[in-house]
Amino acid sequence: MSDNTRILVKGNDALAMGAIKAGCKHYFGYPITPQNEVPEFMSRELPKIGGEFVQAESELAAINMVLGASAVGIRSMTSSSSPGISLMQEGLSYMAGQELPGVVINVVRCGPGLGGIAASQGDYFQAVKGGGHGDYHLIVLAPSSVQEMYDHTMLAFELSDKYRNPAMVLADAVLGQMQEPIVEREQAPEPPPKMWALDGADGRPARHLKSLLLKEGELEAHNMLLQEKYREIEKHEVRFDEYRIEDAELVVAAFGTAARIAKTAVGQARKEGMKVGLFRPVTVYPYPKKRLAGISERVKDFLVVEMNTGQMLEDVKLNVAGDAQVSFYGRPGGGIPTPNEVLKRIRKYYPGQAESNVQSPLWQTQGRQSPKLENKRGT
Amino acid sequence: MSDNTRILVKGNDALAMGAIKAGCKHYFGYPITPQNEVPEFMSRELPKIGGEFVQAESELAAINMVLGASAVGIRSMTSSSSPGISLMQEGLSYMAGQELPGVVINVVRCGPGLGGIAASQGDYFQAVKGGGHGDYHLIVLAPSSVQEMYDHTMLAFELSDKYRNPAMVLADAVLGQMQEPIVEREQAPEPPPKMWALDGADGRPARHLKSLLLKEGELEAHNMLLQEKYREIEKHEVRFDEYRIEDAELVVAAFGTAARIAKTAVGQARKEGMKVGLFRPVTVYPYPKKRLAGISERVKDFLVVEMNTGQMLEDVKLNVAGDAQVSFYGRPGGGIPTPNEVLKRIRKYYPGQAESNVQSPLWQTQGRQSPKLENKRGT
Amino acid sequence: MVYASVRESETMPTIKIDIDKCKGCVLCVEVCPHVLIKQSKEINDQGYQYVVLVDSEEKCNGCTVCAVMCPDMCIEVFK
Amino acid sequence: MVYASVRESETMPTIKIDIDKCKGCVLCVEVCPHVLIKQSKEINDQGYQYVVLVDSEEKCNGCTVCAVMCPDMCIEVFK
Amino acid sequence: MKKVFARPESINDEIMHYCAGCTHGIAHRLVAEALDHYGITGKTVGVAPVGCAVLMYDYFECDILEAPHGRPPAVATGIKRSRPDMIVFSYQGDGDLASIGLAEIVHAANRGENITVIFVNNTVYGMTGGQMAPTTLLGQQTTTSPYGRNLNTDGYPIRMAEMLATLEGTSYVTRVALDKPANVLRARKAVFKAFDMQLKNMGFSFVEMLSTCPTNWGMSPTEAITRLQEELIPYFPLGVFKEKEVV
Amino acid sequence: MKKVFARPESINDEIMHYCAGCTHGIAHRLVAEALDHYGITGKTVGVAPVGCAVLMYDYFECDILEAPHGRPPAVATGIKRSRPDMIVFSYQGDGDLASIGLAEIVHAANRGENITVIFVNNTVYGMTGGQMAPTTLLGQQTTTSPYGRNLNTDGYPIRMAEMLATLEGTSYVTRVALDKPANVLRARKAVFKAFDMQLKNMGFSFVEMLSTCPTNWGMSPTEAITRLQEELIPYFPLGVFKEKEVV
Amino acid sequence: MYYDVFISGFGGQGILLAGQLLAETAMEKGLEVTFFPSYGVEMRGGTARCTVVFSDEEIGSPIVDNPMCVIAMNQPSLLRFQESLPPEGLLIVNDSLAKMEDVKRNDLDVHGISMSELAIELGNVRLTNMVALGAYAELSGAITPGEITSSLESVISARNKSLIPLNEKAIMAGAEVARNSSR
Amino acid sequence: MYYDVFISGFGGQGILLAGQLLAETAMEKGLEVTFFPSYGVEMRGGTARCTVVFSDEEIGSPIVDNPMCVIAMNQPSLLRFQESLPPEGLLIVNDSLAKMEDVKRNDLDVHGISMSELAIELGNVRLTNMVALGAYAELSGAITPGEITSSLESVISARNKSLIPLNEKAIMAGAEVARNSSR
Ligand SMILES: Cc1ncc(C[n+]2csc(CCOP(=O)(O)OP(=O)(O)O)c2C)c(N)n1
Ligand SMILES: Cc1ncc(C[n+]2csc(CCOP(=O)(O)OP(=O)(O)O)c2C)c(N)n1
Ligand code: SF4
Ligand code: SF4
Ligand code: SF4
Ligand code: SF4
Ligand code: SF4
Ligand code: SF4
Ligand SMILES: [Mg+2]
Ligand SMILES: [Mg+2]
Repeated sequence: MSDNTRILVKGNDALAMGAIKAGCKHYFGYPITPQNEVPEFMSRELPKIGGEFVQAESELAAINMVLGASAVGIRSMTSSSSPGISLMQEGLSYMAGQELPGVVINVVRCGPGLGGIAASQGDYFQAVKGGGHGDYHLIVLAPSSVQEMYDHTMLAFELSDKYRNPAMVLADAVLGQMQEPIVEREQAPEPPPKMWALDGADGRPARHLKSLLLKEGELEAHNMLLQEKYREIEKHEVRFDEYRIEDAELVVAAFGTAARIAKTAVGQARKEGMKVGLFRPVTVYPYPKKRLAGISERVKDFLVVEMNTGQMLEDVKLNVAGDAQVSFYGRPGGGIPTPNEVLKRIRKYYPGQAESNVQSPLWQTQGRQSPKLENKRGT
Repeated sequence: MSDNTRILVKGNDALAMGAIKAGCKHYFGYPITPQNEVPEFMSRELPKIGGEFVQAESELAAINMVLGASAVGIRSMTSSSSPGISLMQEGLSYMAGQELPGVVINVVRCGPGLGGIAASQGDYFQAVKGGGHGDYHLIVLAPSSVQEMYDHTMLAFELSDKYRNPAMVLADAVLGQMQEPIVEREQAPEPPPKMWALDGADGRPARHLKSLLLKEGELEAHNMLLQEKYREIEKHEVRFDEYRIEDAELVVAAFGTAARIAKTAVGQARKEGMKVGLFRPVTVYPYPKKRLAGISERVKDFLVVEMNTGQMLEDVKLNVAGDAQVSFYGRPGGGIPTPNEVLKRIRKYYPGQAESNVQSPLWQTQGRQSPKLENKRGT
Repeated sequence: MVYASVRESETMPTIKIDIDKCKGCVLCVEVCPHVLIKQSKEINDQGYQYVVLVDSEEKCNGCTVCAVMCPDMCIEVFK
Repeated sequence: MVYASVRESETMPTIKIDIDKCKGCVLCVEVCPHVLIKQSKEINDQGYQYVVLVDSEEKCNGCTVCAVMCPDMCIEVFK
Repeated sequence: MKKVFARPESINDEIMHYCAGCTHGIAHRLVAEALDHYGITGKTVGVAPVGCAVLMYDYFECDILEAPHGRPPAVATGIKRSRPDMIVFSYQGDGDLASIGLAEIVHAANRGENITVIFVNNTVYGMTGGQMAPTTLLGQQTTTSPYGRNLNTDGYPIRMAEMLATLEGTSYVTRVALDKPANVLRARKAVFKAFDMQLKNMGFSFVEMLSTCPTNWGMSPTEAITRLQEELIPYFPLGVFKEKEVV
Repeated sequence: MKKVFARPESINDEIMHYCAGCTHGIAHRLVAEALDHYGITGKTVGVAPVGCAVLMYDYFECDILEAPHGRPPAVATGIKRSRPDMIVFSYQGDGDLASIGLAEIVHAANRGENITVIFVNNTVYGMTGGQMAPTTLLGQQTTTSPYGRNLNTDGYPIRMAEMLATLEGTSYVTRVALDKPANVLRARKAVFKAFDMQLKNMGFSFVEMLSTCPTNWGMSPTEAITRLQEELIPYFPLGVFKEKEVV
Repeated sequence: MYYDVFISGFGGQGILLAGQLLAETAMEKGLEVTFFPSYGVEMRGGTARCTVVFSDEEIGSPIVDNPMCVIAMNQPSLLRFQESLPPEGLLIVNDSLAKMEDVKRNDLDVHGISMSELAIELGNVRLTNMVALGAYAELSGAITPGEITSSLESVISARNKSLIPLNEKAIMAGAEVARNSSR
Repeated sequence: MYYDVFISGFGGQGILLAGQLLAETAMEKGLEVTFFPSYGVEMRGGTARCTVVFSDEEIGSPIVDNPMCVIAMNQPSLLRFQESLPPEGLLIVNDSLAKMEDVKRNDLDVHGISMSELAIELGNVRLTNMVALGAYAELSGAITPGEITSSLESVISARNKSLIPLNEKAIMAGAEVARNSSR
């Protein structure tokens, strides 16, 4: 198979294929829609390559199995969707505290609660601000194509090992269920030996991996080290994507599926002569703070588009210049903004432009208020 | 007992006393330090007043017992500390989605992971940005005295019922373990009948309480209604506290225990002639956005003090005017900033002032970098 | 509700089948001691080939076992 | 390590008690068939009244039951 | 001529979303018949699982509460402890009860909570599309045991009724099957008994129902019934495993 | 003269943090003796619970991993599945294993994971200061059962060994006591056997150890031993509940 | 070039397979393509829908609010989605199951094709989806029927390989009928 | 007025009870007060410490980095906490258990009192904490020994009520000895 052979793959399958290409032979997970293809793929494929698929009794068990495998130096992963990810928060905090790598995939569905199985970006805060307790960060990648579902999973393993920190791929039900052509990658090289792993104390002093630090000042010092690590990650691992931003007067900021939708809208706006660009964070932790700040020195108008009620919005506001104006368009609970809806918001910046004849978003047709468009920052 | 009789009470006991005064007769919880006094108190006292104490098998079970009790219209609560609260995230998201009241107390300890049992404010993000999945909010109160541990617990029940939303008291190990004189309150009035409660379908159509909404657009509409409710809460329930802010040139912003520590520092600074004030959010959700924005129209320097690596910091930055400068002093992992440490940071704004002879904070004596003082916003 | 195969007889045991609710699973068909229930060729609004009682000889004894097995509670029995 | 009550004898069974580690729980005292272990009046650095072997008659038979019961692994047995 | 069999009053007139021939419908009816029989519909709260039965609130005439996946026993505990005058039942699938919710069911049972648990064991995760359950039989192919359940990697099908019967806290533990009229009638009796125990404050009652999932078993409803009889019953024997005497 | 009894090599020379007379120390020693005996210290990973034994990594000469409260069996599963050549044991208290971690222990047992579980049952939450455990005896006063454990509100003390023995997946299940030399020696044998089973790939082995918590029982160490004998053993009978034949 | 199409019908009509085949064809032609399935509320049976977008440029949104073409395979789909088409949009209706009199818009390019009947004539009602694809190829000009048939191998599972000729026939038949169809 | 004091020793010396009694006394005097216990790393035994702050104004921090007074009930406490005192700070040392020659600072107001011995003389070593409190009252002037004794009832549990006179005696004895003490 040449590298150029494109194959049509479902996002969830791409995740699993990417994991295997990253050298992951151990998967622990519990079924939940809309990501069941991942455990199903793994249960089919891992036995063929001498790996192990364990259907855990719960997501709680699954994340702890990953914790165990990781501690003995083995690349492993779990995947789930929103409610299941909520159940992993304690485990994720432990892994971060113990500095254990491991990959967790969240194919986000709509909430809160049981909610529904449609796509959403409602778990952004949970992923990037820490849904678990204590001061820690996951490395969080936000794919926006099936190819990225594959690539980001590989990258997640790499970064996770590099920084000894759990990494999350923050996808959504659209990305999980859609199919696109992808190109398969080369098998990832074996990670360098893990000098911290609990691989048996033969010929060396016993090791332990723990997050409990009781001596006075010890835990504070450990936290400081973690923070230093996060600063390193912020320095080296920021990734983002831009589209027609050079001369833009208005920048749309969006991640994942919302970014793709926004891209179509931006393309259309350009055709109509509006100078609009798209800024897409690829890593949502580390967040592309500097680049956003840089853009905002020139561009003063931002429109954040999300499949939620405004979560990444806060990171945009936090990082643009004080005089930039940030507005928001989002649909929560499984509503997916359409390109036309986004275009309509873009047009607001160009009062000369005619209103399009697009359908109103749901909350308007239902006579509800939109989530109030946030006023410009600081006023 | 007259209302003026002060009694010396431990913070955790005050929580429990406040709960009972709020009419809570049903407690479900699982032991964890540093809040064990709460279940211990409840196991002793509830049987005396015809209530029920159930030691749940886990925090997961505990929050779901609260969910059940709440659904049938009964005021109930649970309490825990950081790792245990992480385990409740799924349940909290369900309760928010189902619009169920219920009170959860987090006597925060230091993390991440097992961490330690000393005080911390490392769970701020989890509490206010939503540690669970989906777009929702808890009402979050941040007491800073034993009296407030008592009062806020009562208030949490009131607000929780009023808005049909789970409410959290975000305390910490210092507040839980310290003793102060408090004044007991009158027994809270019975809450008005809950017309939504599952109290038996006798003589009315069957009711159900759920968060699963599968019809097209239904979940989005429900989310919009939730957001409207949150706007209501933000309009009516913001609470904050101020100290010598009238003519301040520098405002220290802090909540909970950190606010008390900062208050001593501010008092001292005033004695030394520095015009410093203290802004203390009492509700951290809803956050006192407007007031902070208002202050920042005049005051351009803010110092945020937290027992973490900078969490409420983001809410301060998000809400002050674009030209305000926000810096940060915090200690994570159980480190507690001392008044002198805070004073030292205050003095930085007054280059004329002599350095104090206070001990350095831990991360300096250990030769580590401080969490970098955040630059002024937007530059 | 549209019931199929309601017999005129008022004295002999019989059953009524709610053909709108029927999903054509034929669990009832299998258990009727007299094999009186048959799947029709027609489909209902749900898209299922519902079942009907074919009991011209009035063999139904109202034993209820068809109703006992019906997961969709489509069958009423009269006796 | 400071051991108490190490007997000179090299031929008779005996025990060594690590009095630094001893917590004075007296579980060993209770089980010695010859009641040879006694709690001392002294306390060690941990603050515990440690135990010592009092076996002037060389009754210790090296049966090890004291060591088997010691939660803190303070006792070595020689035989 | 009298109506001798009709839709129970405790179930409304909605068309249920279950697949054709799925015995969840029978289980629903039996519960509803018990509510009718004891006249307790108006003071009952049912706790719905996450699983195919998640939508049961669309059908029952009693109040119904949705619980997070696996947590119905904890939710039911919260209800019963705060409203002991109400009748509380949970209705759970094998993924819900025997996998993710294992701790909750065992502890509710062990505490002897005065609730009734209806456990629908169809040896598969119905709602999520046919993954392996803790009760999946050895050799059974599912979407996550594509080569058949393997005891070395997946362990053994778990027998919940037997396990719960060993706990002191349980009062009534039985396993029934929804495969043929006689067994359905036995199941009906078991469900009645289970509610009766609760009404008499006898404590925890548990009815495991062997059930079918034609869709995810890849079978017609009648083939599924045959599988239930030929494969499930031999591994999951029917019977009463525990019954405390009413005092 | 030979040293016939000494500190095992698999334990270092630290003073342990356990209270005076706490039998956790004996349990530690027995595990260490097994590691010594089979010469497996260098390829063993122990999984520490949250409980008084959380600090066990300070003492053992083998690698030790801290698990979240109750999750050691899941963590151990993750380890053993990815490194089947290593020896894996978990060491858990009764709060950890029988309360919050119940689902994890039952499922690891049911899957027949090839691991060894040491279960230290002291009928109380030691580390957090003496709250009620699932194994607390009826009538026993703890800080959260101040009027004594009441079967109506708190349920029954749970017998883990008996429950796990009913699962097909378990290979060796036994209960021992750390109350007197003879029983400690039996316990030692049980621990050896449990590791031996793992070495022979026989699957899940489980040793429940009745243990004391003088501090939270409010007793002297010797009084605690007496309580163990007079109150615990009658309710938690000693013995082997399951032992698969080595094939 | 840029094309998008929305295919809608009920479960069992092979909607998703049709979409996937179209996507595969586009990919093999060297185009960019996205295929997005969406399910109705019902867990089983019920509605089945998908969106296929293909283009010689990178594709933004896989979700389209105003598709260039709607293939309505049954009556509910017709009722629900004709509104989403832009003026001049292409509406292909399976008039075996949908009523042409319910086409309410008159600014569209509408084609009624008796897909189910044709499929039954060809020997199997399950060929309806192939008939639809053939018609789409013919009417949209986005792709040729021959390009579709040559991608069949990649989509049809091994054990059904023998059915390929029949599927080819159905595609060609759909194209044929479409050529002569109009409102 | 504002006073704060840091009491430190090992578990079993009644440190927390002493702090609580002081807090209770201050409260009964109508003052604002905070009492904050802190434990060492050890779960059992080990160190015991607490901070009591009382004032006629609202109290900010319950935690104090440079307390006005340190009561060092044992040697480790002396070594560890003398540094935290500000110049002129009051250091009260239980010289039964701590060595006065280890007092390294000479800018403090230091008082060595043989608290444990005195307690044993009074009949029970567990009275050490009361002796310490008496000394503190006398030396700090923050509160009178009599005020402390009158709060004993609120702190001593019912079944120990009979011990109140003895405790009173110890407080008074501590005050008495302190009156005549100095470095
Ligand atoms: C926390 C969480 N994990 C997983 C899921 C996904 N999920 C929904 S139902 C189900 C299992 C259903 O199987 P079962 O309980 O046997 O019920 P059945 O559908 O077979 O009746 C799962 C895993 C979920 N909703 N929440
Ligand atoms: C999620 C979580 N919940 C609760 C705790 C608090 N906790 C620590 S140890 C423990 C129980 C200890 O009891 P046990 O397992 O019996 O061990 P022992 O100390 O008696 O040996 C508890 C509840 C925790 N650390 N994490
Ligand atoms: S009632 Fe009996 S005899 Fe009549 S149709 Fe039903 S099964 Fe047949
Ligand atoms: S059992 Fe019920 S649903 Fe099934 S075919 Fe008979 S009547 Fe129809
Ligand atoms: S070895 Fe036996 S005889 Fe010797 S001291 Fe120990 S218990 Fe006593
Ligand atoms: S058993 Fe061990 S710790 Fe206890 S008294 Fe004897 S030697 Fe000391
Ligand atoms: S999927 Fe299975 S369990 Fe669910 S409704 Fe269909 S047949 Fe029943
Ligand atoms: S608290 Fe109990 S279990 Fe813990 S070390 Fe002390 S005696 Fe042992
Ligand atoms: Mg099932
Ligand atoms: Mg215990």
